[in-house]
Amino acid sequence: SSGGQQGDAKKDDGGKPTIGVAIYKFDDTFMSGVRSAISKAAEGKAQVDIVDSQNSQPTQNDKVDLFINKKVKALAINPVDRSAAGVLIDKAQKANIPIVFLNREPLPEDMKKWDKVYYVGAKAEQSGTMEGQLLVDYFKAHPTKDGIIHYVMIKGEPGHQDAELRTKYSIKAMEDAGLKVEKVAEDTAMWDRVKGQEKMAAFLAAHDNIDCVLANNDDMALGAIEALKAKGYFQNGKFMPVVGVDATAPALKALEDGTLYGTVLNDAVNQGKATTNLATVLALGQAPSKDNVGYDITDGKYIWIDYKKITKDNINDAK
Amino acid sequence: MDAKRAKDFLAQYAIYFVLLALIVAIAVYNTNFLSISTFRDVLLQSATRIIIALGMGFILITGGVDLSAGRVVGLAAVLSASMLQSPDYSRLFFPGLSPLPLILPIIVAIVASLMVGCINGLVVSRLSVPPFIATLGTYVAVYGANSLYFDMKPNESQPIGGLRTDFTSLGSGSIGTGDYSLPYIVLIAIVVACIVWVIYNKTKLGKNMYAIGGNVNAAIVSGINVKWNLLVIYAIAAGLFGFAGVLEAARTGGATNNYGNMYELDAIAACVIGGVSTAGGIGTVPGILVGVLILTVINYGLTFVGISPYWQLIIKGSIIVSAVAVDIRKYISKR
Amino acid sequence: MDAKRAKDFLAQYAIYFVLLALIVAIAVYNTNFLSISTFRDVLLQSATRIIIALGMGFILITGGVDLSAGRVVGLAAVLSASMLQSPDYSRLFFPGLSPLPLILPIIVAIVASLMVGCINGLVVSRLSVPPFIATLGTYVAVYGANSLYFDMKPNESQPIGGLRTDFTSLGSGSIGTGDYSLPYIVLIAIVVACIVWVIYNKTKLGKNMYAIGGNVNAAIVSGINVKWNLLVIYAIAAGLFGFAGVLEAARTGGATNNYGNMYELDAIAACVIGGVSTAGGIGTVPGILVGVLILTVINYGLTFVGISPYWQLIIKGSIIVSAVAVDIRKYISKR
Amino acid sequence: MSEIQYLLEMNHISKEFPGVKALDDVMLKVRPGTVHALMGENGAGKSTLMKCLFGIYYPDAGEIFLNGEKLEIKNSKDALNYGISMIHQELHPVPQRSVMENVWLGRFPMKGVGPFQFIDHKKMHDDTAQLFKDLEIDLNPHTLVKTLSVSKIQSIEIAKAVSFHSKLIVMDEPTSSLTGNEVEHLFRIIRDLRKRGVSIIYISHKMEEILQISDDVTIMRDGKYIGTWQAKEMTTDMIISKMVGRDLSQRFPEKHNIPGDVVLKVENLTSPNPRSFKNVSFELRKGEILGIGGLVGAQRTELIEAIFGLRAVSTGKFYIEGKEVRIHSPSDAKKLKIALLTEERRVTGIFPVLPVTENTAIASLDRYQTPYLLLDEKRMRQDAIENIKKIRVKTPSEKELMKNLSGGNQQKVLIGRWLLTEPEILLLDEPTRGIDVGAKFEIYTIIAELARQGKSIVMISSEMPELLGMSDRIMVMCEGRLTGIIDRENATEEEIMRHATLYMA
Ligand SMILES: Nc1ncnc2c1ncn2[C@@H]1O[C@H](COP(=O)(O)OP(=O)(O)OP(=O)(O)O)[C@@H](O)[C@H]1O
Ligand SMILES: Nc1ncnc2c1ncn2[C@@H]1O[C@H](COP(=O)(O)OP(=O)(O)OP(=O)(O)O)[C@@H](O)[C@H]1O
Ligand SMILES: OC[C@H]1O[C@@H](O)[C@H](O)[C@@H](O)[C@H]1O
Ligand SMILES: [Mg+2]
Ligand SMILES: [Mg+2]
Repeated sequence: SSGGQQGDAKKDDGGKPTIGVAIYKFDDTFMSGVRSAISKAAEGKAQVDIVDSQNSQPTQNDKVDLFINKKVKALAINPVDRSAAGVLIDKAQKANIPIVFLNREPLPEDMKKWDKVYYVGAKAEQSGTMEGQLLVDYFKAHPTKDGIIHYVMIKGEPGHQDAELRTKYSIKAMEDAGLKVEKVAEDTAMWDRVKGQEKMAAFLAAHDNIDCVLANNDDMALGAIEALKAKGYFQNGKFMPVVGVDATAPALKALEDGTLYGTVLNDAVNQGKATTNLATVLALGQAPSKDNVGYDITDGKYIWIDYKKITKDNINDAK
Repeated sequence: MDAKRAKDFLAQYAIYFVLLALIVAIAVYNTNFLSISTFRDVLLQSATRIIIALGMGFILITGGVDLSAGRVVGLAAVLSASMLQSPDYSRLFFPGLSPLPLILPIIVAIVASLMVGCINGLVVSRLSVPPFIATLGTYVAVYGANSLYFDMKPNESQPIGGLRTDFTSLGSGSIGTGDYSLPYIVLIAIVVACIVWVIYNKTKLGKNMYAIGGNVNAAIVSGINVKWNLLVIYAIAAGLFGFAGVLEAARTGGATNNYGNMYELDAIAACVIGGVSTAGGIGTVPGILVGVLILTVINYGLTFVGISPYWQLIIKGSIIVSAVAVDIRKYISKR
Repeated sequence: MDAKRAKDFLAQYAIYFVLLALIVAIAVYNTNFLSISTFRDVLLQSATRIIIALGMGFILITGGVDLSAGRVVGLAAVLSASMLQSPDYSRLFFPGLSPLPLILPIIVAIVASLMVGCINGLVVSRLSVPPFIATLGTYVAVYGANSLYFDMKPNESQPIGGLRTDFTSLGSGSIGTGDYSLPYIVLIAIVVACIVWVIYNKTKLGKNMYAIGGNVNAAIVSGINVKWNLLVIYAIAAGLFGFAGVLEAARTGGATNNYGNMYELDAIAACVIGGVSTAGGIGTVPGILVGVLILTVINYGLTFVGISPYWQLIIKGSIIVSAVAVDIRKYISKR
Repeated sequence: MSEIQYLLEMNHISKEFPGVKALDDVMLKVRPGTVHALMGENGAGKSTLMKCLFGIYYPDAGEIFLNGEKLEIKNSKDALNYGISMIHQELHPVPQRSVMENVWLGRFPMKGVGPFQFIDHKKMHDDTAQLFKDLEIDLNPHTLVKTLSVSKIQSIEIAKAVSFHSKLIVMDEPTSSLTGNEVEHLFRIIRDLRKRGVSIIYISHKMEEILQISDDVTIMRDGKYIGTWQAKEMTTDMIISKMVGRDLSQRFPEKHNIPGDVVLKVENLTSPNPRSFKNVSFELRKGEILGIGGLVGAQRTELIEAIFGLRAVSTGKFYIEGKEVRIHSPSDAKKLKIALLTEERRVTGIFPVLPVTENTAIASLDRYQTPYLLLDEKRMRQDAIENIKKIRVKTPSEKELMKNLSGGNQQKVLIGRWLLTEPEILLLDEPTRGIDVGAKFEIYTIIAELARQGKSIVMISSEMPELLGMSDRIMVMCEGRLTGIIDRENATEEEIMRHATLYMA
């Protein structure tokens, strides 16, 4: 299992520093990838204690209190809400434990609160932008009859920062590229494949002018594809571009099958590895640099791991 | 007098009129709604929910509740999907596993579900733990166990995909073609509903279930083996949840440990909307079916007319409450 | 005879022994557990839950249930946070709003919660809708309304942060310093528990609450205004949920529409573990407190000893069930 | 009687509950083909003994023999299999289900082949119809039980118990909700069963019934066995003195009340339900005891529940001391100093999971309000304790949960509850149902004393002696209509019955 190491936490396992890692939600597909990368990267270097914040910021605060009580040497936090970083930083500062945020970027003013605060991750906006660009490529090659692109948007959990930013920036990217877009329908499918399928079925029944589908993640995109298949798409030359984010295994399969048009790789392996490297260095009381961490550090605080557009053509980049 | 009879009739079948009213309201908004394909979609989206709600019905009628329902759905979905991937898929749960006969993984999934149901039943009947807590325990623990399985190497919590087409066609295939086709899973749901109707109404188990929920002391002093009946009922219910989980995997062509999350809430809601009493002793199969359909029509219809998600929630909440408020009139004793 | 008395005593206070046993078990595993700071953490993490569970207790004792609890927590958290940001924060919910007196937004949040409670109470008591459905309706609708608010321009569903320090210190400040300090919110929870204890035991409302849950028909005949009492009880409970929501925002220094999600489940579980009967009429404040503490100790302890999250779930599920199975012995009527 | 072969022998049975020794070395020997009365005050342990026999409780000590064979009774099913059936004191129907399902619960007739066994509804219906015909019960097997009156439910329980074709039938207060005719009917059934060699254990607080129907009498007191006698050797007074442990020379107290001015006037009261009461008008005087007689279904309960604001009325007026008043809810009624002791204590009376104190005080909480809105619990407890003493409630303490009290003692607590509200008008619906003779006398004394103090009492009763012994006037109803008000001087059983059946075919 890639969960926390079992056994007695008070021992420092041959001098290896303990890092307290709080993931925002354990069963998130993408973060599962990150946490296995964290565990893998920690082997022989550090002892990571990975806990689940159950998608609840208060719970995460509780877990951080617990880590501080257990006197871990560094914290790696994947915040549930990025706005809550401020309070977490205060806690860490009070206990003088360096803190690395990952995957969800705190606001700049919070990052500036203390010098032992770092961030590893991608810009959520970027995933949206790339998703939009995938469709730009498609519609540049296959313009619609009236020149307007009628899209449906399948959103993740409302209020979720990835959901909101992907929704906003994917459309922005299309508009920025000079495409004329028009929303036919938008609804939430809660990141969920089953709901993605059901919402798409209703969209298809209500509207007959849909040109493309944007889903905030791959699971929902795959659900939408199932609904499209039921309406005869992806057979006999009937096609509809569907794009998602995450580049999960089933999504890559769908790319190969030619049902999913494109997705955006969220690089779990490098996010995990960079987090572990950085947190370990901090836990040992060293100053982080490209040499001891292995990644470029921007502004002395940020390690950026880029998203990547994935289509059938560069599928191997995601495997 | 005839006006009174008409009123009684209306009260008695209020919930059916609610369903009708909903459909009419949506159709007024968008006439496209009244089409064969909408009808088909609604049935399709109700199919697995019907199976789950019928299972929940068993338990509610005994006066209990099963919070673990959704987690059992997830367990069965993951178990069956993990063993039914096509061998050429790139990320196999069991690399090197040679293809199994379709039925085997399904049986494994359902047996695992039955076992969870037996645990629920034993804890409730033998240890006298209130059903809420007993099934909250399995809710938590089954999810944990399923996640451990799902997190095993080499899968490591990645969605299970690439399911075999013989399996997925169970979920997406249909008899006949085009709009006039009947999806297999709708057919399955109908068959399950018929069987459950027979159990509720024509078998000893069914009558005992009503008696236990209606007055458990009456059941005991009439010589009914309440413990045994509860065990069987919790097991059957969990079996239905498991079966629905298998169908969910087949229908969506994938599974994660999060499948089925919160389905119990929907199932309980459907039952109560359909006239099942959470106090036990009352409930019918047609009622449960209507309850599920009302929820599906609300969900589908609100998306169909394109109401924004947050407004959907507000409207959905109000409709559910009003539906029950209207329906409950028939029980309010005339004083 | 003395052995029998000892046994009765053990049975009567079983749940306290369960708590003790849990603490001992964890401490044996890791002696560091027994420290002032652990004790403080456990209290701190129980504080808001206690307030919510006590609110839920009101409703469970009347024989009802409130599924909307967690959503009310979220509503109050968002409302209060949105009006209590420091003006220099970069993403203000109300740009240009001049700082309000601390108490005002808190009052707004609690009044909004009370209103939700009144709706629940009215729907349950006047429309005779079963509490499960009535509060499922508000569960869904309140979340929708809260999300609409949260989604307003310019916030557009971004987490609300940058809360004023006079507000956050309410959540993170304490009396005294270092390990021997008492956090404000623990103090607040203790005060709330005392007040609620008085209401349960020393007021007419409290006695009526037990009577309504114990036998609603008898309560009516006894001249209790059941409708009014239910209304007040649902309102008070929601007020407590709202107050807890304000504290959650203060404690975490932020809020989103997802705050409080599923808290109702924890609250009901804590109550039932603490001996509250979901059938109504039975429950005590000390019981509820122990119920909350048991859940917190399980959560905290399992993470503390470093068990992996999924195993934690399996163990947690088993402990909850066992705790209640042990405790319930005292109610099982002797045969 | 030692050479007689007994059908049932219960030897040295003991049973203890926390704080109560419910049974202490009790004996019960029942001869075949006899009716064996089991007598004792409320809380003497009669029901507990029977529950031990029926597998609901396990005795702590003692042995049970049936036909000389030692029985191992683990649950009710075992008891039924041994040929023992029981009519329970606290009725046990499944309200939401039909009459026939209730009768055949646990042993439904089945049809089908192999593993495919289904309920045979037709047979169930026909068997029920036949059973009802044999027992002359007029009920549709398909009716839902929740729509039936207590007395109808009682007849279903009787029919059910009989239908097991048991060797031994326990009847725990089967007549507590039956009126004269139905009791006669039950006695016919019992005699018939006895003729067929069935033994009956018969528990009742209605003294008239005991010597009429029983062959043997076993008496218990405070959980102890007092003795067994042949009924023909006994008189009612002997039984009473053995039960109560002292002599009880009279059954009704002296009355010293003098009815005064009209307190309550009910005018033309009609229910919206066409089958319920119509056009009822009457007056109640200060210090008067007004009995209401009638057969079951006469709508007496509906009538007084309407007066208490529990039921809607379509027309009608209430006047208290000449002033018209509105009564729309029990709290309206309470404000007018009216109290109502309801008929079905389990449904509308007791709070089973609450202590005796709360059960006593619940209708008078305002009495205990202190400044600061808190309740004076000490006084509340004192009142509860005083009440326990005053009407001799048998309970380990005022903290005991109501559900652990014997049926009769629950009834006493409820009477205490309403006395505590210090009402001017008391509406009592079958106030002595399930109450032992000793306690009845005490309750009658209380009623008489209240009347003497100028309180007014309306008392529904299906026990003729009680009506005749206590009332100043007796109002008789039949099918929702008032058929006459008879003065004490002219009141006879025949006269009451004549009015009670006035509109019947
Ligand atoms: N489950 C129980 N728990 C505690 N005490 C009980 C329980 N059941 C009965 N008792 C007590 O045992 C005693 C005998 O009760 P029981 O019901 O047998 O009396 P009874 O003779 O049937 O009286 P009644 O004529 O009022 O029905 C009473 O004091 C009662 O309070
Ligand atoms: N038409 C009816 N439909 C349904 N239930 C009825 C009807 N009439 C009477 N009942 C039920 O039967 C019960 C007994 O009837 P009612 O109260 O009129 O008789 P009663 O004269 O009070 O007799 P008792 O003194 O035995 O209670 C009532 O509680 C009522 O619920
Ligand atoms: O919060 C859950 C979501 O998180 C996103 O980052 C991810 O892209 C989604 O697939 C979904 O898992
Ligand atoms: Mg008794
Ligand atoms: Mg009556």
